[in-house]
Amino acid sequence: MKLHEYQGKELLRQFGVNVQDGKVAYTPDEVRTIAREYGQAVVVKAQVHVGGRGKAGGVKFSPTIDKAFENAEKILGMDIKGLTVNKVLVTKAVDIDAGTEYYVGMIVDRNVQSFTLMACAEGGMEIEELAAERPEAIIRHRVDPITGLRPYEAREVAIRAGFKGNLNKIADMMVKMSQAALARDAVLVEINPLFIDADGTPLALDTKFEIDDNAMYRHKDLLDWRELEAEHPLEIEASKYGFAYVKLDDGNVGVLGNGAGIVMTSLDVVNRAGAKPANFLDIGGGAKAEIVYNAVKLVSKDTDVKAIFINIFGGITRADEVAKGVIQALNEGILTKPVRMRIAGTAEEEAKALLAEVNSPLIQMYPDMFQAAEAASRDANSAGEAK
Amino acid sequence: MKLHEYQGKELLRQFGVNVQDGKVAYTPDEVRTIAREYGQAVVVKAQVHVGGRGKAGGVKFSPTIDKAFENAEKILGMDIKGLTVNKVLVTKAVDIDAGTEYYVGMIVDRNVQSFTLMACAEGGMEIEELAAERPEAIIRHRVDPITGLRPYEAREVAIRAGFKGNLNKIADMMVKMSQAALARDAVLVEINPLFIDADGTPLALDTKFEIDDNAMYRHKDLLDWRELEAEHPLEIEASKYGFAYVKLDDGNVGVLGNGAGIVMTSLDVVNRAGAKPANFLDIGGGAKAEIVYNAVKLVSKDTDVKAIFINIFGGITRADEVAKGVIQALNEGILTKPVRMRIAGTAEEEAKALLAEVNSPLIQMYPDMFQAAEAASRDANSAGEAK
Amino acid sequence: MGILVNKDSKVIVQGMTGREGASHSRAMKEFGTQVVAGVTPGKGGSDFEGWPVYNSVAEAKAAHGANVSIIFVPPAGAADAVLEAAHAGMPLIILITEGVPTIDMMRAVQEVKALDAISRANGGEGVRLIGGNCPGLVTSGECKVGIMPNKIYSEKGRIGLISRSGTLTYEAAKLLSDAGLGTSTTVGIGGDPVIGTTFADVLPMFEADPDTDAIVLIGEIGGADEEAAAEYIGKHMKKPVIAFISGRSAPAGKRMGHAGAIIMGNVGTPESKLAAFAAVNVPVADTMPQIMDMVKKALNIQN
Amino acid sequence: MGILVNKDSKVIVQGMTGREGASHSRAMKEFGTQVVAGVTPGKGGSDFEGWPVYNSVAEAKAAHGANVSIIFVPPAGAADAVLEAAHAGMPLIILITEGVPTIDMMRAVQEVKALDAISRANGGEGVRLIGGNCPGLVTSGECKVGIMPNKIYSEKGRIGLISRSGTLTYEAAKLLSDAGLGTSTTVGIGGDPVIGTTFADVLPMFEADPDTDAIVLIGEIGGADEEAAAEYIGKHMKKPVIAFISGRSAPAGKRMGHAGAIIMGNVGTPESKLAAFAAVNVPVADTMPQIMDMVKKALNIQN
Repeated sequence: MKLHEYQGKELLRQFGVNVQDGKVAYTPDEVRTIAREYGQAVVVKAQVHVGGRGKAGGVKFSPTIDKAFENAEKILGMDIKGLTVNKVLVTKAVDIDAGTEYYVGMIVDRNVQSFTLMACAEGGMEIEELAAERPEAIIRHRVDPITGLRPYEAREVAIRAGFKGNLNKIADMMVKMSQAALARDAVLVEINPLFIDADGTPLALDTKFEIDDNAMYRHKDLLDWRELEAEHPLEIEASKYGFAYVKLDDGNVGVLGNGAGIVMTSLDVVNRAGAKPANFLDIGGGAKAEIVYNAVKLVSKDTDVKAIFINIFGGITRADEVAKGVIQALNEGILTKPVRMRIAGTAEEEAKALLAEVNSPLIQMYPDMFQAAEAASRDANSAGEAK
Repeated sequence: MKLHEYQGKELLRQFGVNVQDGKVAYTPDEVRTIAREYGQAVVVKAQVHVGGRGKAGGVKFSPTIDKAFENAEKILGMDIKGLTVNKVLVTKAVDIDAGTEYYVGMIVDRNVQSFTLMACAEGGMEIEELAAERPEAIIRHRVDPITGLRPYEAREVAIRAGFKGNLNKIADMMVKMSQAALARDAVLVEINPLFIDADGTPLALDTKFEIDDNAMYRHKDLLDWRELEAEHPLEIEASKYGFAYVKLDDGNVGVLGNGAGIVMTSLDVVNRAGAKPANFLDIGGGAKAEIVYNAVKLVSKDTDVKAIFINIFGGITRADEVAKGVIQALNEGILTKPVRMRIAGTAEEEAKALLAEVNSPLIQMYPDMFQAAEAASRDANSAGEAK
Repeated sequence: MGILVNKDSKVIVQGMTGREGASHSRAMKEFGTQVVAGVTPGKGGSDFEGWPVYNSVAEAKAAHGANVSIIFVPPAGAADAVLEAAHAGMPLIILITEGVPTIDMMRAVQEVKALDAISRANGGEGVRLIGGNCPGLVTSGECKVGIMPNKIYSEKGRIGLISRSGTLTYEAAKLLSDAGLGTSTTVGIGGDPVIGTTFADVLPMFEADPDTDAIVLIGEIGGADEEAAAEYIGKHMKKPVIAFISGRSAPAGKRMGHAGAIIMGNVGTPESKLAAFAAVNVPVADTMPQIMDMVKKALNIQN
Repeated sequence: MGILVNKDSKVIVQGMTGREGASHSRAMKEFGTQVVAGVTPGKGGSDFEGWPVYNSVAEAKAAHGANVSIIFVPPAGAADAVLEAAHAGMPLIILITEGVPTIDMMRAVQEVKALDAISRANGGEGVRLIGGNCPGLVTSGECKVGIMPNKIYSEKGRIGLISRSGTLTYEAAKLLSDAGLGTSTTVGIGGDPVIGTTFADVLPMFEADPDTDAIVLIGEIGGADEEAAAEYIGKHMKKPVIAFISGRSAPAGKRMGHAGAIIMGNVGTPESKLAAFAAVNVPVADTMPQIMDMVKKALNIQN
């Protein structure tokens, strides 16, 4: 679960990290009130779950109260990468020239089977860009997942990264960030920029914070922060069914299968057949007819989808249950797009018999995944041309 | 820092331990209100920092509201081992026959250099008694101080101890108790009795909770719970000076020295000389005249003290500073009891010269600790006889 | 023989009395696996379909001399179940559970590795965790400790199979079987970012196994386990290895079902994995059927 | 030679620039100890009375080949300072600080012991922590890494001294010196309940030291370290050991200055300690001067 900047800051503040003052506002009037209260220059920052807000004009320095109001009017309601801005964070502006900007972050790193702490003297840049351009500028340190980051380690990292300022305060902040990350099951925490003022005191100006979805059961107090409207509507619906579903851009073939690996490979096969997958949908192992029915219903709702490719390798999953689910969707009039299926394994013959009974051109079985994918791709592409 | 039952229960509750409902009251009227609110039999329990409240009549089952009021009148104001009861905990009474009482606790155990979890199927008894009488009934398990107690360990301990009930719930409770202990720097946590009802659900009926004084700096939120009036007045005063001071019963010789070991040995030497030490007072290393002055002032206030034995082995501590402090006390009229000193080491000659100048029979230096202790003991014992 | 498990393996099931644990205990028994007991805290002393159930792994292990444990415990208790088995001295632990919090896995994996090192330093057989979020492992025709379909593993073959994906493993095993090659041992290492055993851990076992002639490695996008495997192969492997990478058309930044299947920045891309295998002359199949051709070619088997 | 430290020991001081650190750095230098550098995070690169100051132990160790670190860091950072030194591979770490939270010490001691085991398993020299809340250690006439008065340790002798108490150690050392016996090495193990090194850890070093003829052990009430020492002596020691126990008249349940000096229930009583020493024929002195007589008797030295 991705958190907004203001939410991430709140969590860090709870663990004692020195975070820049700020308040959330939903209207330009509220922004004006906050700016007046602060009585100094502020920054108005769009709170949306996408990167690159700044470049898109979603972050604006506001030297006066009127300017803050004006900027809030521009930013609120703005569309950034398909998401509408409906709230902003108003923070006290900091005189960047009176200090230095750095980067610190902690991510789940499968290569070390733990967290990696990253620190870089070049703050403000996206870490991915930096990693691509000047990887040697980023100091990396494995954090022990049992003990967490210790002060002496934080000091060593700060020294190696070339941070200037009060070494103990900086290390203390990194330790507190690590404590927040471990206690809140973060998969990613970034403080970027980390501002260190002329006195050497660190201050978190912006943050990213993402929590492990598998661990949300122990962070029930944060469930209110989940914003379903920020996700694709079909992803929200899929999560209700418990499907692993990802909407993919520019696709025309709906893809579903049983198991992440087989679905990933199904995407590849559709690509190879000249069409584009419109989604990833794993119905899981041992799915019954109703689950298949729900999956077909979900994929059918996607207007990008012109044909559906179902790829099942039956072990626990029975082919006849898959067939039943698809037939139910057909009977209920939900299924209006061609379904091209490959269902190998258990109860394959029963499935064939059921489909033969229905005998609809919309549902067709193929002996292997390539033929099924090719048929679905052909159907999808010709439906596109027909438009 | 020792916590009251209700405070310990509050901490355990914060970590999710199922704790018996209860409220604190300072007057019999408040007790009546709580009993009425609960609308059932209650137990009125004295909240004082001593063991054996029950035997002393400080814990009373109260089947009716009137009985609760009556018991509160008896208990509030009661003296238990020298401490006045000024508050009680009123808890919902539990039908003990409808379940079983057990013991669980966690203590700092130097022999395993960590915490030891203790569990025993015989609840309600003092663990010290049990440890003396039937040590084999207590199951002991070292808790890793880094990871804390894990559920599987808690289950193993519960099984070995012969706990009957819902194994997972019992283990979960033990894990939560361990989390509270580690997070709150406990040196001792006990849940005794731990009541397990007919459904197998555990409930903490009584608790002991003691926090490491060295770690209080990270539990500032609990400082309000420190009750100075519950300690000996001289111990409170000593803590202001930063002295390690312990008031001892039935003593007549005030003892002070530099270092815990030398003071402990000084107590032994006084004992051997036929008197009784009235206190333990460590002035620490490198003490200046003012510290010695404060120490002498403190010990002089103790009416039990008839003579003072000062035992200094000077390394960092200068003998002349010790002499100066004692002389200051004499000059200010604070010192009215004989001081018998042994000050070996640095600046011994200067100290002798200072004392020769003062030439008071109240202050005498001796070449070794035995002679000084014997003189102090003789003075103290004869002062007692003279009375 | 194969690797890790064989007909002599004695298996306990942690979470046997749950829905998944029960059905797979039956399926393993049908396969021929020696399932000796179950563990369900609170149900110790009871009988489950003829199996004795214990409150703890230690009790079950002591009573039956078990040397493998398979875990079907729900996510919140899964890492604890792993630690219980590891501290009880179980040499091989298979964690099937999907959805375990990543930090729990980090801690469990680190602790299991520390216990493994201590055990080996003291001359013990070590402790190995496979998974989580994995289908388990099977030595064809001998012993299945996992959730894969029995049918495709009934006959012994001579190809070792390692995979991050469950269903693709079955697919590959079926194709190998249909092609007359068959599998020696199949190890599903799991789709999570933090797992107990990686490709590079399993490869040396296959290299040393006299019943394995070649290895099929089924990787996917995300992480750098394939790159680490390629490096190991280049340095240490004499037996042929054939690779397959799924998710080659997945976009960056999107998690493809498996928690670990995500391209983050320039880490985990198919390009990197293909390049790593190319550098050590490991052929990478574009489609699964191609795998069979490549295996046959590597082993000089005529079609 | 003595044990643990000698004239070749190179010592760094963690917390050199603080009040205590500074004064004891000077005193150690006066004693003749090779104090090579200081460590104070944030003051790296500066000079303190001629000593170079570093931000980290790793830097100081690398620059000077230091093999001992003494810590004067305040309680809240003391355990972290221990871990820093231990992870930097410092073989001997002396923690002087009093008042460190017990849980911090539990964690640090456990981790140091794990690092020690790993180091030794890999052929390294291990990692040893002495203290906290201890006066340090000194090999008479050679090297002091502690806070004891210099004067009483200027001349070499042949009696090893181990103690839980600071001042009693000085007292004993003075008496040994005055009696013409003198000390080889003196080790103050500290008065806290959780410490890095116990009596039983030090005894075998003295047993192996050719410059030590007998050992004086100064215990006190609380815990069971004296009992453990007695057991070790009974099983393994050939050299005579003379014991002394302070706090014999202290009441139960009261903490006598040292965090560890407390009789809890039936644990830590003087009776138990006296009985343990009696069982292995270790004489226990009633007063400190008696110690000298007992040592002389054990070594057949005429008064």
